[in-house]
Order: sequence, then C-alpha cells, then structure tokens
Amino acid sequence: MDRAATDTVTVLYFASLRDAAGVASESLPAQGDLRALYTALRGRYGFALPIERLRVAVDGAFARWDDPVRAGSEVAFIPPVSGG
Amino acid sequence: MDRAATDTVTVLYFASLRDAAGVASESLPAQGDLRALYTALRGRYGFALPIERLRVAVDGAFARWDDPVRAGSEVAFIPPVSGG
Amino acid sequence: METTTDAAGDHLVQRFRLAEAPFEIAPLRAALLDARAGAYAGFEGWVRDHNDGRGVHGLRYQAYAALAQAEGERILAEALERFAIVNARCVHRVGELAIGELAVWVGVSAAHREAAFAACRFVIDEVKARVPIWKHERYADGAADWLHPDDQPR
Amino acid sequence: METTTDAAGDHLVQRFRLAEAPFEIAPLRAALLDARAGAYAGFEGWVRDHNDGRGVHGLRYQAYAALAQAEGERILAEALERFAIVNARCVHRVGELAIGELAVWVGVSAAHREAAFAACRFVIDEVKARVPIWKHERYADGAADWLHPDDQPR
Repeated sequence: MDRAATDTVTVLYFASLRDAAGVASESLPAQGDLRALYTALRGRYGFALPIERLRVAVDGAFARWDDPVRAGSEVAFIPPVSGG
Repeated sequence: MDRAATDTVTVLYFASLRDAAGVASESLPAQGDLRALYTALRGRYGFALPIERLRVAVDGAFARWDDPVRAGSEVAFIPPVSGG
Repeated sequence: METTTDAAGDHLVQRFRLAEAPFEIAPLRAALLDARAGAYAGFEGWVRDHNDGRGVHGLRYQAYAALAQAEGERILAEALERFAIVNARCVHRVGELAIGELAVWVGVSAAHREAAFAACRFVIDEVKARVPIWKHERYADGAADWLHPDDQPR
Repeated sequence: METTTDAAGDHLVQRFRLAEAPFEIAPLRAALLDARAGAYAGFEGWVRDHNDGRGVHGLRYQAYAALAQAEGERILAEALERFAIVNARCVHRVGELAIGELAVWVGVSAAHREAAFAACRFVIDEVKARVPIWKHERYADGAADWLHPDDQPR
C-alpha cells in the first residue's frame, strides 16, 4: 500500500472481489468519484456484484458513492456480509 | 408419612404453608374433597393464601379441588411458585 | 445425565434436573453440541443483591422435587415439540444460594438462531411459571420472606 | 480485554473482538457476572455440517478488521443504549474453522431476562447484517464459495 503518494488511492478487496481481482489491495490513480472507481474496476476484473449490492468505506468508515476519490485515502468495497 | 394406612392421607406443605403449619408433612384422616381439606387446614393453621391462589397435586400429579381425598394418597398444596 | 423410564418402559433422556449444589455449565453445554446445530442460546439466572429495591443477602429455594422433576421434563418435551430445535436442557438449584450464584440454567441448540432463542425463552418462562419451586429471600434489614407472586397460578 | 481510546481521549472498554484462533467462553462470561445482574443471555454460532441442504466440510471467515472492529463496537454501544442491560460482549472468529467450531459468541447481562434476551438477539442480528465479515464455505462436492446473501446491504 502506497499511502504516502499524494495522487493515488489504495483500494482494498474482500471475499469474491478479492478472488476476482487476484490481489488484496492495489494503488490506483485518484480520480472521479467512488461510483466511477467501482464501475471501472468491475469492467477490468469482471466483478459479479452490481454496485447496488455493495457498500463503500473510506479510511475505515462507511462513505457515499458520490464522494470524490481522495488522493492518499484507503477505499474498501464491501460486498454483502455473511458473518455470524 | 404413613402411606400404609388405608384411612389416612399424607399432606405435604411447602414454602409459607410449611412455615405456618410448622411441619413439612402430616398424616390426616381421608375424608371429603381436596377443597374441604385445604379449607379445614387453613382454619387450623391460619394459612394466608386463599384457595384461589393455590394448585393442588395428588401423588405427584396436578389434581382438581373437587377430587375426593383418597385414603393412602399424598396430597400437596402448591402455593404460587417463584423459581428461576 | 441419568435416564428415566416412562410408563411404557422406554428410556428417556433426563432433560431437567434439580441440583442441590453448585453445578458446572461447561459439560451441560458440551452435551448440546451437535454437527447439525448452528445455533446455541443459553440463559442463566443469578442471585441478585436486590429485589424490588430491597437489599438481598441470600436466598434459598425449596422444591416439591417429584412434581418439579416431572413438570420440568414436560416443559422441555413441549419445547422440543413446538420449536425446530435439536436439543434442550435445564438445571435449577435448590437449597441455600449466595449473591452471584447460579440459580437456573437453560441451554438450547438448533439449526437456526430464531428457534434457539424462542425455545430458550419459552423454557425459562414456563419453568418460572409452572415448576413447583419456591424462593425464600433474606433481606438486608433482617427480614425474610417466601415469594408467592400475585400472577400465579395461571 | 484491552481498551481503546475515543476521539475525546476517553478510555473505552473493548466490547467487540475478532479472534484469529479458538477462544474460551468461560472468562468472557465471567467478565459479565455482576451482583446487579439477575439474568444472562448468551448466543453461540457454530459451524454446521450443512447449509441449504449442501454438505459443508469447513469454512473460513475473512474480515475487514478495522471497520469490523469499529462497527462491532457501535452495535454493542447501541445495545447498551437501547436495552436495560448491565453489560454486553461479542467475539467473532476469523480464519479457518472446522465443523463444530465456535464462530461467534454473544453474552449479555441484565437485571431482568426480557432485556437480556432482546439485547442478545439484537447484537447477533446486527453483527450478521452489518459487520464486514465474509464466510467462505468448502462443500462436500469439492466446490467452494463466498456467501454474499441477497438481502444485503440493508
């Protein structure tokens, strides 16, 4: 993770997203909003889950899809959970 | 307890009834029904609890107040319970 | 646990038990573990230091043992009939108990949590309402009393 | 358990915990014992040998640990606000689990059983719905899959 870079965002993948991406996290250019980021990554990796079934978190707190992708932040896409 | 006697009934007392009667059980003549038996004993010992607040059991199973007092049986008056 | 034999001679598991001394929960819980069971709900009743605003120093439970045993077994059999559970057990103390001691324990295993919770609640509610056990409390002010709740019998 | 410090610098008890290895319930339960508490409700989720009719050989939980910890603490704080309870704790396993292993434990102490049961149910329901933990099941037929239930997010 390259949290020091000022022009990139760290993206975390979990569960089926991690399997599809083949990595647990990666550093990507920070641009657009969170919705656009997921849409682009879904196109790249073929994630089965549509955005409507996910939540998104930034720096460990739930965020909104319309929030801009902030450089230096850590973004996590949260698939439907299945703990318990 | 005198379960062998054919003309008596063994009466068991619990909780506040036992305290008022001063004994845990006693052998009494078997006559009348269970309601009459409790009424007589309430008069003798001054039990605070009216019959409406009790249940009655005979030989370890719940019974009806109208049941006759059977010689050789074991009668228990069941005050409102407070386990748990 | 020991087994009892019903009128037809069938051996039945003893699911309800009166305990004259403190008992361990771990082996009781372990007996409910089952590969089919994904959920376990447990309830414990402890002796509190107060009741209705009055300080309590200790208490004693008295039971009509024969009927308490039979009625307790009936309640657990009812729980197994009514709810989609795998197993259920209950142990109730009798005799002298100090503050903080375990008075009653209920454990239920089930495939799913809904049934486990519902059955556990059912068992403790019915035990409190139906099983012939009486609580005698000793109060901080020196008084002592048998508890005969107003809403009984039902 | 360890303590965390909130934004205002207050020391907060850690009520929710992720466990990377099997954990003992006894000390967790003991920490909930309280002279004010007359009731204890507990819930345990165990790994079953089947799910939706499919044989399960084992499973693995993956968590987004930072957010899971924060969300778990929020759920327990909500339980303490909403219900008349004395204390509440939850521990959730992560990593590889075998059939019959303990996956999640919830314990709640309260003055009365009504609140203990309600809060215990609330905590497990919210943990299952909100905490970012994912289950990966390995099936008897050799397949394996992440579980992403349809009714999420809510």
